[in-house]
Amino acid sequence: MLLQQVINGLTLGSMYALLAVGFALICGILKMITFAHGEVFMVGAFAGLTAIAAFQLGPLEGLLAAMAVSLVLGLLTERIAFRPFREGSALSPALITIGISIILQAGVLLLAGADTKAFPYDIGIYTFHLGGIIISGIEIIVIGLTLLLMLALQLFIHKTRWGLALRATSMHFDGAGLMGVNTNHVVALSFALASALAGIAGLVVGAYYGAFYPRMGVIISLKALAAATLGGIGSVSGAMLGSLLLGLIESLTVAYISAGYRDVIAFAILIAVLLIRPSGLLGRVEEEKV
Amino acid sequence: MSLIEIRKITKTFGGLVALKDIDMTVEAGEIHGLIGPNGAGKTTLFNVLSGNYKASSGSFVFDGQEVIHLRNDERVGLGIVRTFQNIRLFTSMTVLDNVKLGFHRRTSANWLTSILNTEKVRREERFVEEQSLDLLCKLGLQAVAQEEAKNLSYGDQRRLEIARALAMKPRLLLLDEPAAGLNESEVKTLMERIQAIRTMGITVILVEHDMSLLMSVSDQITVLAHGQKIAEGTPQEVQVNPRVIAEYLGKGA
Amino acid sequence: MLSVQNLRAWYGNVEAIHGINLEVGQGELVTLIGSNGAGKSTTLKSIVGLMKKRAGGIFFHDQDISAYTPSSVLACGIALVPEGRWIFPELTVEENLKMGSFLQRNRRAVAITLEEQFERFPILKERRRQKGGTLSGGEQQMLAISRALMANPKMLLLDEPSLGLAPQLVCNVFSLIKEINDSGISVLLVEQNSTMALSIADRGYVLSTGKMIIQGAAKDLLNDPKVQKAYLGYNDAGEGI
Amino acid sequence: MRPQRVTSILWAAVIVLAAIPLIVDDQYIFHVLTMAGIYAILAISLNLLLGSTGLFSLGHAAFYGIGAYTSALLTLRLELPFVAAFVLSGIITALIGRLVAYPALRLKGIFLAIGTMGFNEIVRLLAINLDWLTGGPAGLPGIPSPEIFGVVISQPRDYYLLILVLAAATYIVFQRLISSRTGRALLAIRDDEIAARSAGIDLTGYKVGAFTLSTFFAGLAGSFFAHYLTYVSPDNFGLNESFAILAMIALGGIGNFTGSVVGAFLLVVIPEAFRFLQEYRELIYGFTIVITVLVLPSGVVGWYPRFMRRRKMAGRQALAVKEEG
Amino acid sequence: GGSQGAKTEGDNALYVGVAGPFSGDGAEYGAMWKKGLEIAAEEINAKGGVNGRLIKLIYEDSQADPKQAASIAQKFVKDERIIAELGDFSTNATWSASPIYQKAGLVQFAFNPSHPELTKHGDYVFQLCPTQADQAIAMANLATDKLKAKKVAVLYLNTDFGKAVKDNAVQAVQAKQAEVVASEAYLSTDKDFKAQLTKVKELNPDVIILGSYYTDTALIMKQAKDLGVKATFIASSSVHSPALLSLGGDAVEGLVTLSVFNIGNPGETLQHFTAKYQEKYGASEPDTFAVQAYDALRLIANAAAKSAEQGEITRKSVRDELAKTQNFPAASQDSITYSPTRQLSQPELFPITVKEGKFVPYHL
Ligand SMILES: Nc1ncnc2c1ncn2[C@@H]1O[C@H](COP(=O)(O)OP(=O)(O)OP(=O)(O)O)[C@@H](O)[C@H]1O
Ligand SMILES: Nc1ncnc2c1ncn2[C@@H]1O[C@H](COP(=O)(O)OP(=O)(O)OP(=O)(O)O)[C@@H](O)[C@H]1O
Ligand SMILES: [Mg+2]
Ligand SMILES: [Mg+2]
Repeated sequence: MLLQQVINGLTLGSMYALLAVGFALICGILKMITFAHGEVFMVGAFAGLTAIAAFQLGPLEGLLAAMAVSLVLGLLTERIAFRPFREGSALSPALITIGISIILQAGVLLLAGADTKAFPYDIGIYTFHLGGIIISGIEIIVIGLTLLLMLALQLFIHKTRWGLALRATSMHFDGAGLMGVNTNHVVALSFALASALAGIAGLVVGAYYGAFYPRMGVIISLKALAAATLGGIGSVSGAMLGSLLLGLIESLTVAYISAGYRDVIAFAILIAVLLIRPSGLLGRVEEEKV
Repeated sequence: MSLIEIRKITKTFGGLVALKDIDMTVEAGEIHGLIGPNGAGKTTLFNVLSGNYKASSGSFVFDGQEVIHLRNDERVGLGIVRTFQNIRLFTSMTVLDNVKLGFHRRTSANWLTSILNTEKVRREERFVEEQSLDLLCKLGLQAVAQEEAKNLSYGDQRRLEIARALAMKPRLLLLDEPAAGLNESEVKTLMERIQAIRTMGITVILVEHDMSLLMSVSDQITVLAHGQKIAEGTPQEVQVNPRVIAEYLGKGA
Repeated sequence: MLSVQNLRAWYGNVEAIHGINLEVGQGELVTLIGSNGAGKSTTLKSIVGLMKKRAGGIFFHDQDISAYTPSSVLACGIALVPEGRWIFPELTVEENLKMGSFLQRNRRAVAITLEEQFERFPILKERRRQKGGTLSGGEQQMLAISRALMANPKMLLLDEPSLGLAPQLVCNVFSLIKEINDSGISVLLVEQNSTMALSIADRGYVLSTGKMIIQGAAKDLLNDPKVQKAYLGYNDAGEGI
Repeated sequence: MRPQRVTSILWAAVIVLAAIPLIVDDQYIFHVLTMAGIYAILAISLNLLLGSTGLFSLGHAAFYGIGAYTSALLTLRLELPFVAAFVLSGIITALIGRLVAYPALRLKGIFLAIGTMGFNEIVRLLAINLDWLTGGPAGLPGIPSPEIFGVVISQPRDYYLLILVLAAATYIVFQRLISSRTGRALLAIRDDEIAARSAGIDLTGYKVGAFTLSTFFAGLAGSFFAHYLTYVSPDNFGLNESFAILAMIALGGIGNFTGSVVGAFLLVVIPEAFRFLQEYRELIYGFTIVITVLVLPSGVVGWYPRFMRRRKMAGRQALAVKEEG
Repeated sequence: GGSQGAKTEGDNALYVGVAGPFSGDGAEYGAMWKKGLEIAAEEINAKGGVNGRLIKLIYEDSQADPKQAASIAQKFVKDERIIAELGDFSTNATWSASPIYQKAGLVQFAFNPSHPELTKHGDYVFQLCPTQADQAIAMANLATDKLKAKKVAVLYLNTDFGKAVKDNAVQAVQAKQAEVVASEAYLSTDKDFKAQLTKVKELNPDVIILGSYYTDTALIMKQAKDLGVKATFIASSSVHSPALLSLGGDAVEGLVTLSVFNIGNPGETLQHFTAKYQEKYGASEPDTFAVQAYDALRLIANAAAKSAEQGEITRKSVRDELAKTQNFPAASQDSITYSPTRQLSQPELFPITVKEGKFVPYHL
């Protein structure tokens, strides 16, 4: 049972990870927070679903549609909520993104209706029995896809010119500009990456649970934000670590303590970690020079 | 017993040793110059003395009392006051409020009495207002009293910082490059001002790259380089010290 | 080559530079000195487009670059070694250097330039895998200069390269600057250590509270009592200003 | 604005508001105004943290909830009279706020925001799970109406007049505080912590104090809410509520208590006024937030003095030019 | 809005306020209400309304939020045209509004919640759903008596509804000497039940009782299928919805539930409603939420008609007549009679199961 719970936790954590790295990218570069990421995720999910259901596309084309729509939405969010406030307080973008998330939820509710929608493909067919543990096909897809995307992201960040620029920008915004990097493009790039991943996550999570509904992004994005913070906001590897940890904590809490206290314990651990390491597990601590 | 006894102060940042075993003694009423090349550790020493940084080790005895473990704000209560190399004003508050904040430790209104707005609080507030305006007049800032501090010119900001420091009724005043960015005539009035501050019975430690200013007002000078004390003495002694010339003043001296 | 005309710059509402003029010729080494807060860094930041609020003309090879972003200024061939170095602390030395040639898309060309830099600064080659933030001050300064050279600039702006360096390192840095200049790159050097700066420069400018007060050949400035009075100051301590 | 002018405007506003029952007798209007009054207290008290002290706290609804539950339990289980429960719930909430503040203040910026969000969720989930204490998900019904020295408050009009008094008192308390030595210290902390410390201000002491006072009033608002609806349940104190209070502050102007009152009023009244739009109401709510922050970054009230100041400055500059010429 | 509150000349319609979740977490259930209510209103009005007065509905979106439910209550109460209120969706939202309706003397017909004490706030509060006391005990008995379960697990939504299911079911199961091996809660926002199910599976129960809505149920059963859980699922009436079938696919095969309406032997009203529903909204079958909404409005109309017979239609007369309802032919129950506590006096529950993608009567 422990092993099965670990698998459950990893699956859950993988889904958090797809959103959490988005928070890491955005918060890492801009040191600001977005509350609309869950809705970018949700809109991506609906875009993918609509593409599949209305235009009879395959799941892969659906993923592309989800990615594309989320990406555009993410870039728009950056334009509206972040670019005008680059130098100001983090409060204004926080508020605008709260507003945007309300608008997107209400918009999708109006357009798609309130009822929960199923995923038209059945993907739960294969199940693997490994000595008492059962892993379903979709779990393998979820974990595999997440690993693949995370690997691609890591390669992009660590092996490409733009990845290097992205890291440099997150460390020293003006410094990167001085090196000839168009920092506006880097910010847009990180929003694009974050949002595309959110879109993929939207369709994958929707398909995994077989449920698409306007508020599907609310809780998962809150958890992903917690996971990104746990790992150290701004660190992509931290976000992944935090997500997997959070997934594990949740499923183990249910297994050995109580389902009712799952989120209480998850958040309590988050707060405890922050108190010991105020910048998260892999976050950087900077002392202010006077 | 001297007013200030600094013994074996060491401060490290990770691996970097910014200050190593600094000893320094300052007599009451003295103007004590502190010089050294960029990165010598002068500002770091100020940060340790004011309590902005925790010393890695060492002792700081102020008027017979060990203060090295006191917090920054507690030291202000004892009269240890500083200005900043990079001016730090309350930029979105008015000039007058900036000076009023200098009176923080000298007034006593608390949460409850502030809300009740008792007679005592009102009296105190009137006192602070009068004194602050008085200080602003003395420094020639009365005309801008209601401006936001961030709108002041550089020179005015420097003066405001000194006004705020004086409002704290210092016994020891740590001035970190107060002449930086001031023009010649401003430097001249600053010099007179520092001398006036001395006559108020305030002990001053002065960090300054403007040698004409420093040499003319200082009674004693300590020279730091690479986090260590390399010389001390009167201005005349220090100016001819070959090590100081090599490390700091340069061959032109 | 570089010509700055009536440059003004503001931080918020505070004017830091009140209209200055400055020229740097082809292959010249020019130094800009002045006391703390005089506006030297602000001048350099204005030239490369880092100042949000500025006015006046900046011409490079007769091209008006006064409205350019840092990125396009760099593309023109002007690189800045900023005050405070702006090392990317979590990037390795090699990655820091690669950031210097960000605008160069050709990987081969980057590799060649990188080798050149390693030849010039063997210590950086030794430390190529170390994180920039863990270098000592002197090493960081070398990294910053080297990173700027990675862009193959025609002109190098240096903001207090000797800051925080031990005296013997200061000498090294100055001879390095001379060497760079000798290799044909024009240099505009901002320094606190004016004696050293004037001794290697061709010409010099003295800036005071945002105004250009003196300019001339470096040798003349070095012996000009006015310069010493305005900036170095300590010689006439006895006279009392 | 000068303090005297603020006070006279305040009294004028209170008199006008207090006169409303003489003109209209509409329960629904009283109800909406009562809710606005509760939110005004919440927004003002959070504004002390967010606007005056610069602490990005996003868990205010948790304290509101703690106050509501405390008051409900004190009257239902211990059968304390309303006045005692009201004051005690403020004090107990403040004590909890104080306890939370010490660790929370180690966190900076968005980390504080996320930490307090986590706290908010924890409180809501505990309210759901601790059945024996909180009545679990069903909450606590049947809370008695307030009785103040023998007078029972049960009509919407009476509730309205009571909250009017409370909100006005809250406003006066915070307005007085902020123009005092204490308030100055808080503003200084917001501007520059290091400079504040170097001016002799005890950062931890003041921040914890701000948390204590802010949560005290959140607790009072919670208590009033509990006795007004006579029912508390966990749904009322989730993160959405914290976000709503935040939006009210932003709408009115960060750091501006008058703005908080206006913001609370607008964000309670606008959604009610747009009820006829049915499903489109949420859209309006979202757009209100986005557009206000974009167009009036310093809020509806903050905008006015700034605009005036700009005109004044322009005038002064014109004058200066004339003198030179 | 004064104009809305005033009686306008010429408009002598009867207004009924509806407060429910038309956005927010419960929006899909609110949408189902609307379908049932629209049909009821159309039908009544097609027959000339009540005593010549048309029925009109005023919808207000409460998001099932207690605070908003209270606002809406104040609004409805002062709107003198309104003769009765329908809603809210959750016990929380209902209770927060109950004192207001009670004090004003306006019927609060909370036809959806099933909390056993829902109507305790006063004689203007009415319920339509068989309470969880009734439902959960019936579920427990089904498990122990018919399915001969020895070990039972309970999985419930952590709201008053889910908790009532759990509390009553656990008691009833234990009363029958069977063992409750686990009772696990989840939140309304949860979508991942694997941890709970893994734990439950380990304990190997014969039956799993669910206190859930249909969306959660579909997800739970899909994940249970993935994990290879073999137990029979018994769920409360709220899952009786075609949406369960479309969301759950073949994972919900074999689910047993106790419906509030009789699909095996539908009465005349139910047949009629089903036909209308399919005509208006396409092929799918109505669900519990739509059926109960349909009944609720018809019950109000009936009470209004009865009061018209006696004299004037007032809020009080509607309450009194509604309380007197006897043997009213409804879609959910063949005949509805109110008990003194304004709850169904003898609710009937109909066991049904999912077979080959359809709800069919359940026979052992
Ligand atoms: N917070 C800090 N973290 C890391 N290093 C620091 C910190 N503060 C100071 N240092 C380092 O300590 C050394 C001494 O710095 P300090 O600011 O005391 O020099 P200084 O003598 O005041 O120089 P200047 O004349 O330029 O002001 C420098 O190498 C500096 O980089
Ligand atoms: N970011 C800033 N915000 C506001 N004012 C600034 C800022 N940076 C510099 N200043 C002010 O602008 C003026 C010029 O500063 P600048 O940094 O150009 O001087 P500098 O000559 O380079 O001095 P230093 O020798 O200390 O480097 C100073 O008065 C300084 O305080
Ligand atoms: Mg210094
Ligand atoms: Mg500089």
